[in-house]
This record gives sequence, structure tokens and C-alpha cells, in this order.
Amino acid sequence: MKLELGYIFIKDIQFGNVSKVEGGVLYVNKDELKKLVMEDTVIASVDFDIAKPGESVRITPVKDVIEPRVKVEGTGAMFPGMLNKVETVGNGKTHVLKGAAVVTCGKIVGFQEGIIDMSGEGAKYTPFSETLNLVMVADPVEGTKQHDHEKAIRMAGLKVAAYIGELGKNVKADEYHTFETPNMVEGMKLYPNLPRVAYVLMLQTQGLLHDTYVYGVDMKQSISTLIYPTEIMDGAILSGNCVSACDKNTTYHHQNNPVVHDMFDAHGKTINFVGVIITNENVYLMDKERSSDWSAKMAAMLGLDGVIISQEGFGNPDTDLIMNCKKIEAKGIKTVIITDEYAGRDGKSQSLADADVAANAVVTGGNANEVIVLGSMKKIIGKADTTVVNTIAGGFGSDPVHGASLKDDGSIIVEIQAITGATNELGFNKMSAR
Amino acid sequence: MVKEIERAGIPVVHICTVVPISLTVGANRIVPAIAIPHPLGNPSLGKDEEKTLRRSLLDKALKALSTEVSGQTVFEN
Amino acid sequence: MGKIKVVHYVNQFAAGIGGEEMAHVTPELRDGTVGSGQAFNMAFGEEAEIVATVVCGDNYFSENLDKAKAEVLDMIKSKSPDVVIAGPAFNAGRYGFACGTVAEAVEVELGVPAFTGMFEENAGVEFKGKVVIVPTKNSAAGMRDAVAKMAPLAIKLGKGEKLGPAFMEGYMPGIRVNFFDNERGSKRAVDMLVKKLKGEEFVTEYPMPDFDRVEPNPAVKDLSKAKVALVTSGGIVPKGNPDRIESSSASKYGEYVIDGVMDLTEATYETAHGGYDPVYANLDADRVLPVDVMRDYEKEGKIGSLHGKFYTTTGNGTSVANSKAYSAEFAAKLKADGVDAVILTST
Amino acid sequence: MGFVVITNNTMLKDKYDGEFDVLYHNVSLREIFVIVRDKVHAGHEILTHPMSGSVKPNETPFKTVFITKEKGKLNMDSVSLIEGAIATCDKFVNRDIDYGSKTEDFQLIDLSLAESALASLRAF
Repeated sequence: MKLELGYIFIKDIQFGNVSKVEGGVLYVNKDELKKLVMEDTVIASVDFDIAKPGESVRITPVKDVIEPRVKVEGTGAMFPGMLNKVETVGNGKTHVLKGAAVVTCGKIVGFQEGIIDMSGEGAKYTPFSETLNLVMVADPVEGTKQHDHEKAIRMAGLKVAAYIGELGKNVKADEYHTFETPNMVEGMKLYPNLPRVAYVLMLQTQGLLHDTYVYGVDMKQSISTLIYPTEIMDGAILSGNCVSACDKNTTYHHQNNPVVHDMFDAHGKTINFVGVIITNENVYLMDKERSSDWSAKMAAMLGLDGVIISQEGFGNPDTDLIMNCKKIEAKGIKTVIITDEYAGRDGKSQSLADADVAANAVVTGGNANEVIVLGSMKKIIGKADTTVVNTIAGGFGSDPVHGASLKDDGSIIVEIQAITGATNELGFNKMSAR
Repeated sequence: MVKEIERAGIPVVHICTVVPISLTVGANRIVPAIAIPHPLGNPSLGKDEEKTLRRSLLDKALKALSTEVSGQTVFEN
Repeated sequence: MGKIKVVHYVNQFAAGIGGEEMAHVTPELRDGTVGSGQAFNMAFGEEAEIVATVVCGDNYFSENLDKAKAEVLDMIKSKSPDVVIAGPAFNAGRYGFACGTVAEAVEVELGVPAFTGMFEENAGVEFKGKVVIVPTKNSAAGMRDAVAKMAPLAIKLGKGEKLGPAFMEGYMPGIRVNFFDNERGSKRAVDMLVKKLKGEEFVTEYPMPDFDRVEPNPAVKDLSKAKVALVTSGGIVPKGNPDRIESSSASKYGEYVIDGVMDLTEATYETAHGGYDPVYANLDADRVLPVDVMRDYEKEGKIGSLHGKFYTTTGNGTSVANSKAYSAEFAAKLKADGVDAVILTST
Repeated sequence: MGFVVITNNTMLKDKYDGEFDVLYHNVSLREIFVIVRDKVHAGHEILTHPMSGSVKPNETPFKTVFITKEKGKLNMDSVSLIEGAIATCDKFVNRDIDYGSKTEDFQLIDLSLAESALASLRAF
């Protein structure tokens, strides 16, 4: 399967009368977007704002981040099975509004999560301080059930991203990049001497605010399966996760999966990138056993020499990660795992909930418990009062050392787990720990 | 702990409920125990019966101490 | 701003009081430097100064752990230092244990940064996950080298700065510290995998616990003449837990005399362990520490004798490994007492 | 296979009590783990991961864990799972959060995590 990605570099976002992409500027008609979102009767109110790199702006509580893309050629359409019909994507041509992102924001349940600072200390920890963000803040009608609320916000974000992406359909891209995965037989002929390598992508799948969708399927109901890496670039995998800001994979992370990209870079040079095995992280232990058995079995069926396994979320996924690693190593296939750590604020606690000698090659996204101070910002998009900041994962109501997270001057002291994407377990960031 | 005793030059037998842990911590002579809250007992037995059970475990422990081993050995019987 | 105030912790040997024969000396606070402290002051230049030195005998410290720790902490606290240096202990095991204990306690209880230095095979290295330990040579001949490595860390910590990760600052890896690497994680993962596939050396970013092994000792030739000791990680203590052995932290051990004790009863013994349902052990502690049967063996002549003391800890199964330093210590005591064999019971 | 559920979540209890065995305890999340641990030590096997969800142990007061109804030989995996969960619990600092009116949300999430296991649980 072959996909061409055309990058249209976005240098600025502005509200305007006509929605369009022109001269590298994304113009957005706010009213049109509002109308689009308000089609869903669950949404009572919605507003949009723009946050740019370097500005004194804090966005919170962040739910998802989505990159605007549009299919220009090939089968299927963006976000298949969810927003469009379930037709295979990942082939033909796709345009990307590179540098822009749609950020969805708002409280859903008692758990709040996700801070994006556009400048200052916190900006170093989130990749979304470097994107031009169109932020959607939406509230549901009173009495909306939590499940419906989550779905409405998730769908609104996708709709907005697809709408914006569509603006790039007939714009000439600045750069084109081609990604191709030959079938297995051809791949072996092409690179007979390179190690056969695949990517095992673990998806969080546990219930409300903990779900991931593949072509519209709730992934917890699936066994491990195969997918072309280019399908992921076309929005085949979507995030319904709202609970672990630092180490969940937003939809943006999936669209730009860094393991996929770095494996493509090495493809034909040091490795033969065969494809992607996607697997889940369920609550029921027998599901975990079954899914990891299946990943290992498929790795063996594909005749692999090595895999990279990435994780999503905190706690119980450590068990899936170690199961996958152990079982795949037991087949004689070499593994590298990507995780993050909860080593306590002082870095002195056991980092992972599970461990095994087979896991001898580990890449870490850092210690999520490390405490940092986020200076006050001139502008808040969303809400940064005590009901959000102190209850956010990584925040606190009162702490013997630090007091409450939210200070009178608007500055915040939190563990970095509160920051969207800070310790991403796909290896999206440069941060690490030793 | 078991390794430090061994390192000091004293033969040691580890009576432990969770044998994999005992293997992990580096015991060389291992006797599996009954249950975590009562490794050398069983409250559902009568007093004398329970002591007999305890003694059977310790018999195994003594046997382990007087048996030459070359590596990690579990004394099941 | 004035000079950074440093308090230095040393043992009897480093203080020039004497060797093993003086290891019993009690803690003493002296103004200024003692022994190697001068070398630190030279290295500090104008930035920092050792304002006081606490001297304590290694045996006194380890045999009176709680008391000694409290005394040492009080002395250190009285000088309100910005940073505390313990040692370096080089290859002296009990000194290493004391340095690790003091440094950890200073950080946890006084909230003052503290660190130590020692040889990588010192049993006190166990503390590397809890305190910063600078690797040193194996004898005091390496003092100059140790001071050169430790002095800059003392200044950094004394200024209240956070240390970078171990490989950047030169201390032993153990405490996890974040930093920004040159490549993103996914690229590092691909590079690591390529190396692993080629069979080349690669360095994991998070090492799993290491599993070193000790060769088994020869079997006991004649049990009927052997002195056998009981040790447990099941937390059995005299009723009321007189030494306040903590329920889980496993930071110390209990040593109890059982001369004349024939049977552990509900009235006399209990468990201090927090890692399992204590009901059964509290009703009859022989279920964890089988004194009753051992006494029978003794009477029957199956064993020579039951050692007059038992040792107890509360490490739960998985953390049994994390008690190296103090285990080494009571193991040495058992050896010195002529114990021929040990039965270690765990839950 | 028979299962029972150990929970401090009244929402789950109200919904399923009678349908299957619900052992409700009005205790903290950590104490739920300790109850599960003692059951494991007694020979029950854990069926659902005690650290279900990415909700940190200091973030929610509610926890539900499914275990086998039958007792068998001590299950090593269950032992390390529950000991790991308790150790993780102790690693996180108390946040002193007033859950207030949000209690229902936290109960609902726990319920949803638990229910995500039910379909598979019942299949076996």
C-alpha cells in the first residue's frame, strides 16, 4: 500500500469571513464552525479561540488534539468508520495542514486532564506548544449523560478537524512524502538481507474515557490485528482517551505516529519495515493473555526478526507491555519497548508496575511524577480554576510540601503528568530519564 | 537477605510460599511453604496435626541443609 | 550571599581516632573539618565551607541504629547546613551503610540535600536508589579523586539546584531524573533495535533489577552438632513490637533473644508485617517462625542447638532483595556467633 | 467459572447485587486492595487488573476488582499484581481532593471500567 502525504505548511491562523487556506495562512469563519458543531443537539454552547506558539496562553482541560487532513486521492475518507464510511484508507494522496491543530477543551467528568502552555517552562514538555491551535470549548445541554457528553465532544473535534482539513484539498502542497509498504512476498525480495521488523502498537481500551477506536470499532472488542502503517496516517485510529494527559495518545499522535515515521526512515536501509500489529489493553486479565498471545503469534507468522512495542496509559498497561515483550522474545524475536515512568516525585520509587528480565531494551519518555512550576499566563482558554487545576491528575488540593496546585497569582505547581503529551509512550518527545 | 547469609559463609535454606520469588532473590536451597499468611502452619488443622505439618516442612529444611547442591534447588518432597 | 554551609559525616577511622578497636565511639560534633574535610574545603575554594563534622564509630552506629541516627541528625540539624556530605566510605561496608543511612535520613527528615561516595562493591551501594552516591576507588588512597568528583556536587546541591541524571553528574545510576535527549524516543527505539538485531552493544534506558547469584555453601556435615539459627522476613516480634519495626519499609531488622523460649504464643509474640493478613501469625507465631519444632529437634538431638537469637524483618516477598546492607550485617553477627546453618522463613 | 466482585462502589453494588456476588466494603481504595490481597493469599485468583484504567490511585476513591469464587493453589501472578498495586498506591502522594458532587462521576468511571470486563468474564 502506498500513500503520498502532501504537507501544506501553515504559518498562521486567523478568524475571517471566508474559511480558506491562502499563502500559508489558515482563515476560519467562526460562525460556520459553530453551526457545524451545534448540529449535535447534545451541545448547548461552543466557542473557538486561537493559541499560537510563544503566546502567554494556557489551554485546559484539554481532551484531544487532532491534525487537519484531507484525502485528495485514493479510497476512503478521513476518520473512516467514525465520521465517514468504513472504506479502507491509507492509499492515494492525503493533504496535511502541517503546523495547525484542533484542540478540544472542556470538562467532561470529575477527572480533569491536560494542560497546554504556549510559552514558559510548561511549553517545553508538550509538543502542542509548537502548533498553531484552533481551540474548541464546548459544553453540553444540562442533564447529558457522561457517555453522551464524551462522544459529542469527540465527534465535534473530528468534524471540525475534517472541515478545516477540507480547506487544503485543492491547495498545492509545499512538500510531498511517499510512504509505501509492499506486500510480504515483495518485501522479502526487495530487502533479502535486512532484518524483518514490525511495530506492535498497544491501544488503551478499558471503558468510558479509556477507549480507542479503529475504523469505528471499539478496540477492546477486537483481538490483535494487522494494519498498514499508512492507514494510521489517514485517521484509522482515533483516541477516546481523556484520563492520562501525559501518556495517552491523542488522535494527533496517532496520525503522526513517530515509530511509524522513524521505521519508514530506516526502511530499506537498516530494517525491512513489514507492518503494524495493533493490540489492546483490556481490564480483564484473560483478555490481556489472549491479546498478547495473539501479538506474539502474528509476529511469528510474519517471520519477524524484531519489533518495537509501544504503550499507552498508566498502571495496568505495564502488564500488557511486559506480556507482549516476554511472549515475543520467547519466539526468538528481539524487542525494544517504549514506556514512561512513575518513579515518585523524588525519582526513588519503582518506575514500572511490572518488570521482567526479557525487557532488556527499554526506551523511556521520562518520570511523570516530576514536579514543575508553570508560571501564570495572561490568557486562559477553557478553565483554570481550582475545580480543574487542583483535581487534574498530577495536581493536588493541599500538599504538605507544595500546598495547593493553583496559586493566587495563577501559577500552577503540578506533576508533569498533568501536561498533555509530556511523557508520551510512542516516543514522540525528546524527554527521557536515567 | 538470603544471599547475604549465604555470602557470609553459612548454608541457608529458604522456606518460602512463593517459590518464584525465592528463585528471584537468589536462594539456593528452597522448601515451598503452605500459604502466605501461615507459611509453616494451617489454621484449619488441629493443634497437634498442625505441628506435625510444620515438622514435616522443617524435616525437608534439615534435609536441604545436609544435601550438597550445585545451584538453585527446590526440595519438593 | 555567604559561603555554602556544609556538614561532614565521617567514621572513627576517617577522623583519625582509630581503626576497628575504636569503632564503638559515640557520635561527636566538632567545629570545622576533621581529617579529609580539609581536602573538601580546598576544593570548595570560596564557594563553600565545612562548618562542622560529625564523627561516629561504625559499630556504634550499626548496633544502635535508631539511637545513633537520631543523635547524628540532631547534631547535623544544630548547624543548619545547606548540604551534608557523608564519607566517602570507599570499600568499608559498615561505613558505607552508615553514610547511606545518614544521607537518606538527612534528606527525608531534615529536608536538607545530602549525598555520599563509596566503592561500587561496597554493600552500602544498596542506597543508590535512595541517595546520590558518587563512585570512588576502593581505598582512602582514592581520596583526592573522590573529593574532585564530590565537591562540585556539594556546591550544586548546597545552592539548592537540582541534579541532572546520573550519567551527566557522575553519580551511580538509581534515582530517576528527567532530561531532554538529543533524539526523540521513537528514533532512539529504532536505533536500539537495530543494534540489538546486529548483536551490538546497546544501553537500555531503564535497567530491570539485576539478579546476581551466590554459590551455595557446602552442606552441613553433622546436624546433630550444628548450631542452627532462625531468621524470618515475616516480621515476627515480641508482643507490642518493642523496637517499632515498621510494617513494610524494611529499613531495619529486629534481633531478639529466645533463650528459654519453647513456644511462641498469642500472649508473647506477634507479627509487625503489613504485607499479609496478620490474624494467623498473631494467634500462633510458630506458623511463621517455628521455634516450637526447633526446640523439639534440639531435645531429640536432631540438631546441636537452636541459636539464642533470631532476626526478623518485614520485607515483603518482592523486596527481600532490598535489604542487602543490614542483612550483611546480621549475617556477620550470625557468623561471629558460630552459627552453622540458617533456616530463613518467608511468607 | 464463578466470580465474585470486591468493591467500594455503591453504584456497582446497586446495579449488580443479586445478579452476581458483590462483596461491598465501605472502605478506601487501598483497603480494597488489602482485602483483595488477603483473598489472593487465601487462594483466590484475580480476574481483572487491580489498576484498571489510567486513573491514578490517588485520583479516585473507588475501586472494583473481580476475583474467582473458588479457591485454589496460590496464584503467583495474582500475588505480584496485587502487591504491585499496593506498592503503586503508596507511591502516589495523598492529594487531599474534595470529591464533593463529583462522586457520581468517579463511581461511573469505575463502573465502566468494571463493565468493560463483564462481557469477557461471562463468556468463560
